[in-house]
Amino acid sequence: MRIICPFCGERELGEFTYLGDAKPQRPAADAGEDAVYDYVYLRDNIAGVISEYWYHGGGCRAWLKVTRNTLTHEISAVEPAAGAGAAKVGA
Amino acid sequence: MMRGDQANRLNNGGLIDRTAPLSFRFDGKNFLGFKGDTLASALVANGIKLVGRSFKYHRPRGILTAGSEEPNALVELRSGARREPNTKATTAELYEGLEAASQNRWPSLNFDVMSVNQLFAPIFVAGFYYKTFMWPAKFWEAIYEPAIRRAAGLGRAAGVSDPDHYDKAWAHCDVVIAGSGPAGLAAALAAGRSGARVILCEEDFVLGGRLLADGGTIDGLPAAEWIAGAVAELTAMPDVRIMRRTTLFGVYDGGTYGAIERVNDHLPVPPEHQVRQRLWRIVAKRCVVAAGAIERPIVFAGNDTPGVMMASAMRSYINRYAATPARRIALFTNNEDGWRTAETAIAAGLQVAAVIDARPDVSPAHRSLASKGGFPVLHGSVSAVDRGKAGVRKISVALTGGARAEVEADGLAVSGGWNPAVGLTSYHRGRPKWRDDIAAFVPDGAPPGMVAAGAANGAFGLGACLREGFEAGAAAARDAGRGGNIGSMPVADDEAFSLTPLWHVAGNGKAFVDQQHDVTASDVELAQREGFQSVEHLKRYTTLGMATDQGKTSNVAGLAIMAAVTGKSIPETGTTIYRPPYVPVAIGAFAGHHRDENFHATRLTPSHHWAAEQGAVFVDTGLWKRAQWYPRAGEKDWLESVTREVKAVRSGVGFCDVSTLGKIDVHGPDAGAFLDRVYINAFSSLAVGKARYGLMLREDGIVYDDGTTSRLAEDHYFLTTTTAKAGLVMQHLEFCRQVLFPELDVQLTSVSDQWAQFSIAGPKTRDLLKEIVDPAEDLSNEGFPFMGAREVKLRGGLKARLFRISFSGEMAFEISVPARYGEAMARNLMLAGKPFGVTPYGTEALGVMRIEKGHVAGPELNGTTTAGDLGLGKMMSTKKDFIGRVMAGREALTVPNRQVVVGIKPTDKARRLRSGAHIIPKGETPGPENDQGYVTSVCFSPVLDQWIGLGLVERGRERIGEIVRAHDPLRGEDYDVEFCNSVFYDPDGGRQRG
Amino acid sequence: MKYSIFSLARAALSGHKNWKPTWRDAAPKDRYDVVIIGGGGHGLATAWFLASEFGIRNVAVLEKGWIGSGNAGRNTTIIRSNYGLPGNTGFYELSMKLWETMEQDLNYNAMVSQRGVLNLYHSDAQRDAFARRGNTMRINGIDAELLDQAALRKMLPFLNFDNARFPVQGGLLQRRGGTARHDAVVWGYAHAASALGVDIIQNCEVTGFTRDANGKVTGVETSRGRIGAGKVGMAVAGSSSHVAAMAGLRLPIESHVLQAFVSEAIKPLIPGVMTFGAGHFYVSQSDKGGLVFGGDIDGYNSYAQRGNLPVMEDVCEGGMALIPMIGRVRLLRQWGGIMDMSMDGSPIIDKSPVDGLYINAGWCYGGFKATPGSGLVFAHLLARDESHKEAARFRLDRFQRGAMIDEKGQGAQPNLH
Amino acid sequence: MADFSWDIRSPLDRALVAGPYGAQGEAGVSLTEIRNFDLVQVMARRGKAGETIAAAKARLGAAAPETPKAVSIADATVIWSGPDQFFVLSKGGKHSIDALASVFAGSASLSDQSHARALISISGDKARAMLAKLSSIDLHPDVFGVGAAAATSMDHTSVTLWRGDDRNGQAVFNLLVFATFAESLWHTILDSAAEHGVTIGHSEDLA
Repeated sequence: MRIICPFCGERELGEFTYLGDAKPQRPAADAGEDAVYDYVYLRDNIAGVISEYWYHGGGCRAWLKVTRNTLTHEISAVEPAAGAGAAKVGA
Repeated sequence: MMRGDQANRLNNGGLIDRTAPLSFRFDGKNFLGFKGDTLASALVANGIKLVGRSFKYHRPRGILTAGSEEPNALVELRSGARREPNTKATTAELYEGLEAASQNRWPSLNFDVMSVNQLFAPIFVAGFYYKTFMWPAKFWEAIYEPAIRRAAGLGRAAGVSDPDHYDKAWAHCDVVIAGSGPAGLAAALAAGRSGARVILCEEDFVLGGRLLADGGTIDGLPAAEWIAGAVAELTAMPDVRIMRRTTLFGVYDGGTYGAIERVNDHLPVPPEHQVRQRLWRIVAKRCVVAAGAIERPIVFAGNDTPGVMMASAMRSYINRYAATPARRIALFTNNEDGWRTAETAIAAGLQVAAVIDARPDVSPAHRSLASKGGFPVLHGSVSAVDRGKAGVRKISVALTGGARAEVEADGLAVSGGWNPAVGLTSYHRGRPKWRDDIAAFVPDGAPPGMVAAGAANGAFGLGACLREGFEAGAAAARDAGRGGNIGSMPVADDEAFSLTPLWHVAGNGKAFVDQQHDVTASDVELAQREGFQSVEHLKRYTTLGMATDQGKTSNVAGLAIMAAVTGKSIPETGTTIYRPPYVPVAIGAFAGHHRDENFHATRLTPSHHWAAEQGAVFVDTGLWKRAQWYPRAGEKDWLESVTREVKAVRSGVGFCDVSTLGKIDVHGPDAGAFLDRVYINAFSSLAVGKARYGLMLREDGIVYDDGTTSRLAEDHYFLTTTTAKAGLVMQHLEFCRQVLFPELDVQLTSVSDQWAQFSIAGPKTRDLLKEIVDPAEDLSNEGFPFMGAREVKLRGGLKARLFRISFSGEMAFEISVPARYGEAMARNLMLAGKPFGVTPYGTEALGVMRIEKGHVAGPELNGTTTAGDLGLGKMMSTKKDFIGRVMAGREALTVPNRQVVVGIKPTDKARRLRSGAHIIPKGETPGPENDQGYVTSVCFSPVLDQWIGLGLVERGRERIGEIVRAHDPLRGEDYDVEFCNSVFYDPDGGRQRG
Repeated sequence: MKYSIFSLARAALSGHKNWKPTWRDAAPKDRYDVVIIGGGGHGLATAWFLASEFGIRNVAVLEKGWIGSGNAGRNTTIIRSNYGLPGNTGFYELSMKLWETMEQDLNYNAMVSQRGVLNLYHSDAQRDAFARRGNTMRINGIDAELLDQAALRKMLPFLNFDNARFPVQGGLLQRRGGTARHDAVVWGYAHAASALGVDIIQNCEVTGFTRDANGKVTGVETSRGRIGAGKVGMAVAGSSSHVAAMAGLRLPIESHVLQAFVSEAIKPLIPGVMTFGAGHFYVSQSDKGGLVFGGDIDGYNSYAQRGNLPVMEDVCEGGMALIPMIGRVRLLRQWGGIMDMSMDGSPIIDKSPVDGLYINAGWCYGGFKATPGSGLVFAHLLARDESHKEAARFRLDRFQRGAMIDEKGQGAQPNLH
Repeated sequence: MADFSWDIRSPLDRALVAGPYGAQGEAGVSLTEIRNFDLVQVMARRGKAGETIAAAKARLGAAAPETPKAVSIADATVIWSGPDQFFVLSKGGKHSIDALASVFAGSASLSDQSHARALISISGDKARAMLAKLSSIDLHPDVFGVGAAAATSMDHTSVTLWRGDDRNGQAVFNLLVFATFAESLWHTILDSAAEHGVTIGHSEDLA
């Protein structure tokens, strides 16, 4: 697998570390135990296109949101996590 | 007309260098061959027909093919530590001094005791083991299985460490091409001319593919001349790389291709500084598979007799190697192409005994060839082969219409048609599709970026191969964005094509489908009878196609026979899943440089070489080498050294390189707020110039890591992690920063390698430090209190960071200097500490002192413990949210009977306590219901003069003073221990604050 | 049809023309007491135990492809019961005991070979963790031995003791561990279950559940029509989330690829099963002579059933680091299976929140060794509606309660288990 | 009072043996360790990318690269190291962290990495062939030209690689590696280069 890092360009798998499904969102502090349980443990785990977190730890250290098909491994989009490249956001 | 010592070598022709004779040994006998030979061709030239024994029945076998699809001619190549079992003689390039031995026979190839197995063949049918050897149960491991194991297997591995080197490399291109036959060369020409970066991989040591054996006319030139021209043109292109002896074996995601280059396998040993083989990962925008096709056998009784050979292989030996597998050849074909072997034989001056053609008609041209050559054309099929001492002797033919005939011959060429090499195109679980017109499977799609061309795509004519290859090469280059002028396409005529499918000729005697695994046509029928009708069941039940040739010559025939007995069509029956690698690849090549001490990288601390000079014993901690202890002359064991080091620290002063701790700079206006969210305790409230112990949880509420973090400036914290988790914590913090809390203005950098950090501990620490630190710095309790942290100036002006933190429980500081001063720091600490008896100490003494102080470390932070389990529950802030807060509150993580950290010491002070011993209440019989915990960490405490430890024990903290059993059946021990406060030493902490 | 050397000899006289199918290839009936989705080892074993232990014979096993086409036919055939945490320890030992009598129970030779499973250690910390685990095993009545380097040098002189990056210091040995012929396990259970009346229905893919007004599952929709069921059990490693989703459930599971490799067949070289403690590599040698080996999962969610190159390299690096004599042995085949990785690395065997649907899932890469035990406890759950005592901790709600069974201590990060 | 000497040692001090190595004859690979440099990591703060770049330009006279590039100016090289980040590599303290602190005050966070890395310069006919064994990135001159930079990995270790100005018509690759990995990676580099013949040296001067 090769991932096109939006900062570095196309790189091989060994430079990246996988985290998992990017769909679950960390609940707010007051969301309660069920919401956090859902966030931490439950997964759609679909066979098809999912959005997921990868870390370019062997390169620029950006966290990336990768859109990938779990059946074919085809990657259709890669975008930086919200806080990667944050110096360019409006202050 | 034959050459003396190579009786079956033609005097002329072939791509061998007759000026370069090479001597070699096979089964202890000396032979001669020529440069340009394979081992197989040299054996053919020397009249050797019997080269191996089969897997199950130990039947004598010869050479069937001339390529990497060979099932039979497997040898042990080389000797000693370089012995390579199961090497295909058909691809082993001959070199001076080559040694090879036949395998799977004892005592000799001609007389093999195990061939007695053939007598039991009526019982040794497919799946026979599943039906027997069940009783008595114990006999399987003791008797049956060892016997089966000894009989199975093929060659013998060397049994000693591989002395050769391997490496791995990356290559990048627009177009990678597998195969350099007409399609591959045409593809390379088109792509290369267009300006593309091209890699052309050829598994053979000569370019040309089938052209080398079958010739032809291309652009009006003889094939050899055309190849030479094409290769010259390609070689002149700077961005075209031709890789001979290189097999493209697999396709992986993202256009990455695996290839194995046999860099020096054609030499007796690799030259100095060179590798034997190199693994290539080729990253290509496009791939053209021009890997050709494999001629397939026809299954008939006796088809495994030495002397039966694929028709195309026979042409290869005669034309390419000028070696004659037989003198009087019969040909059994069901297609037009097979006839080329008759033409070749006649041209080489050999006799053709007969052509047995399964088709109803034979072309007039071939009829006239037969009458000119004076041999009969028999319409029918081979039904049996009569074997003499030297292999094929007489062939029985069942003629169309029912009559029988016999043909005397010493070689039988067989052609059942061709199967495109669909491996590479199918490795992403693609299934090839059936084409009735050629009665073969062809690729049906391919992994992204890949296309098959030529014979690999079912285009068997020479003209079609060139056309498909050229067009595929041009299209691949275009897709890769290259638009140069591709010039004119090479042109040749297409041969006539005519084939009548024939897979299996019914007859008496064993008819082999998978020759290497001894799977017969009746085994396939038996599998069907027993319900193993799916092709995958067939494969697994009979082992069809699972041998070292990966079924290249057997799979399609096997499923065709299955289709026939189930009454289904071949496409309905389907194929098994194709799996890489395309050819077997040495495990050493996949490992490359990463073996022995280079298995993983090594990290060295800044004072490593100094410690080595001191005679330190090093321990592997992750990738680090750390000084474990510093033995002194006369010390009898590690314990004596470690005890001395601990005593020296506790009574005087010692130092230890702790640079392996992860060190992270946390910068930015929101650094404090950020740390509040990742630690369970607060850091925004930490004053500048202060350090604090922090604990972080995973989101599931379990403890992740701990360490001290210091605030060096309003917007700058210096965070430390454990050695083990340094990289993971950095990744976790970056996740928090970039994904979870992007609104915070925080910057993170690892400074682990920037700082050499030393712990200096013991009551005389301050005395020592005063020698090192600039006298203007106030190190008094008031000027630098416990948990203080700030930059200081050293004598001579160097700036350092000083932290008053203690892992040992003694008065202690940690001092950091830029890493290139690390070695000087160690020397200077020795120098400055000399008056105080300074003692360097290693990780063992560090560990002893942390256990004496009851500090938790790796064995307690084991990924299942909570802050409460570690006795740190009170640190959890209730005023803020932090990672892991909610899940940490779950029922089972907060119940009172959890296993928690407690101190443990044997009641017998002379007893050694061991980690991993379990805790059982007194008077109970050990069992799962009363297994209450275990000992996590132990040490010999010089202070207490006994072994002590920490444990995770049910309700441990409530049970101080209770005596229980430490149960250690693994080591045959069981003794009484007492629970005690986990802080064994200076529980009030007066020493570290003093 | 009783299998033995005598039946073989008799059959040989008639040219093996009289063998009957190993199992009946059944067509679906309208209704069964129990329908099991998944014709792998676990599903077939469950059916056999339902029929043989619990007297429930009106059972169908539905398989979307051919039986054994999932992970039962794609694993490295290791059996062992060397687990360290309550829940796992007792269950895997139950399974191990069933392995020990399987062939006689089923009248089918699955080549269960107790050649030993050895986990190597390379540091004091690893030794201590193994001591903890080994003692747990012993306390549970399971065999375990802690060996030091000297013992290993005698037993396995070919390991890289002297030139290694992470020298082998010792190992934890379970002599009763070993291997079994994976396909034969499937065929053996099919053979025996079929003989007791279980319908084994191949090429029958479940496409949905039928539910009554109360939401109770009453059967399944399949590619071969609707099939009614008193209860439905799913044992569909690699498709657990997919099948559960048909009933509206989300599971604490991610699917990942685990690769395995086999070398060319060679004469006996490696005696038992061993795992490298300083890298991702484990190996055994099959009766046919191939080295069967593997390592870590590829590390990202996948249903692609094929492996990547970096992990293949990583595994071979581990192999060469541990056993440098295998350098010239050739890797013959590489394949990938889909592992349903649970959030704590341990399985789930429980009633689902949907009435009538029972779950057997989340085996990570440890499902093969569990086959007989899983069959027995799942049959128990289906037959009695309560957990078998050795499966009492494999509850689905354990994640909500915080009662994880996390042998590796990696938390809710499936690719690290 | 003890007489201290604060002598500096490069992390390759022991491992590097100047002279020829590997195959005999014309060396295909030249390896030079560059010692004693200042290396400052500049990380722009949230929303301050523009200010940071402007500050760098004002100080160094060159815009800091926002894509994987290395920019050489008279007395320093500015090397992209990640989103919103770059290194300033220099000699002699002129652009040390103390010197740069005020330049980026308020716009960027600085981290001193001078001692955290070793710097190796690689050139020679076979430099690319050797690097192909270590680096997974494409170093073809059309792809990785003069001034190209990459934050990447070699031997599973993070490195910063950039192509400096050609020397004697040959490409020069500069490699920053973590100090504690340096000796290990050095041996791997030597193993990779040995077949081509190597000439080894060290220098105090930035290339």
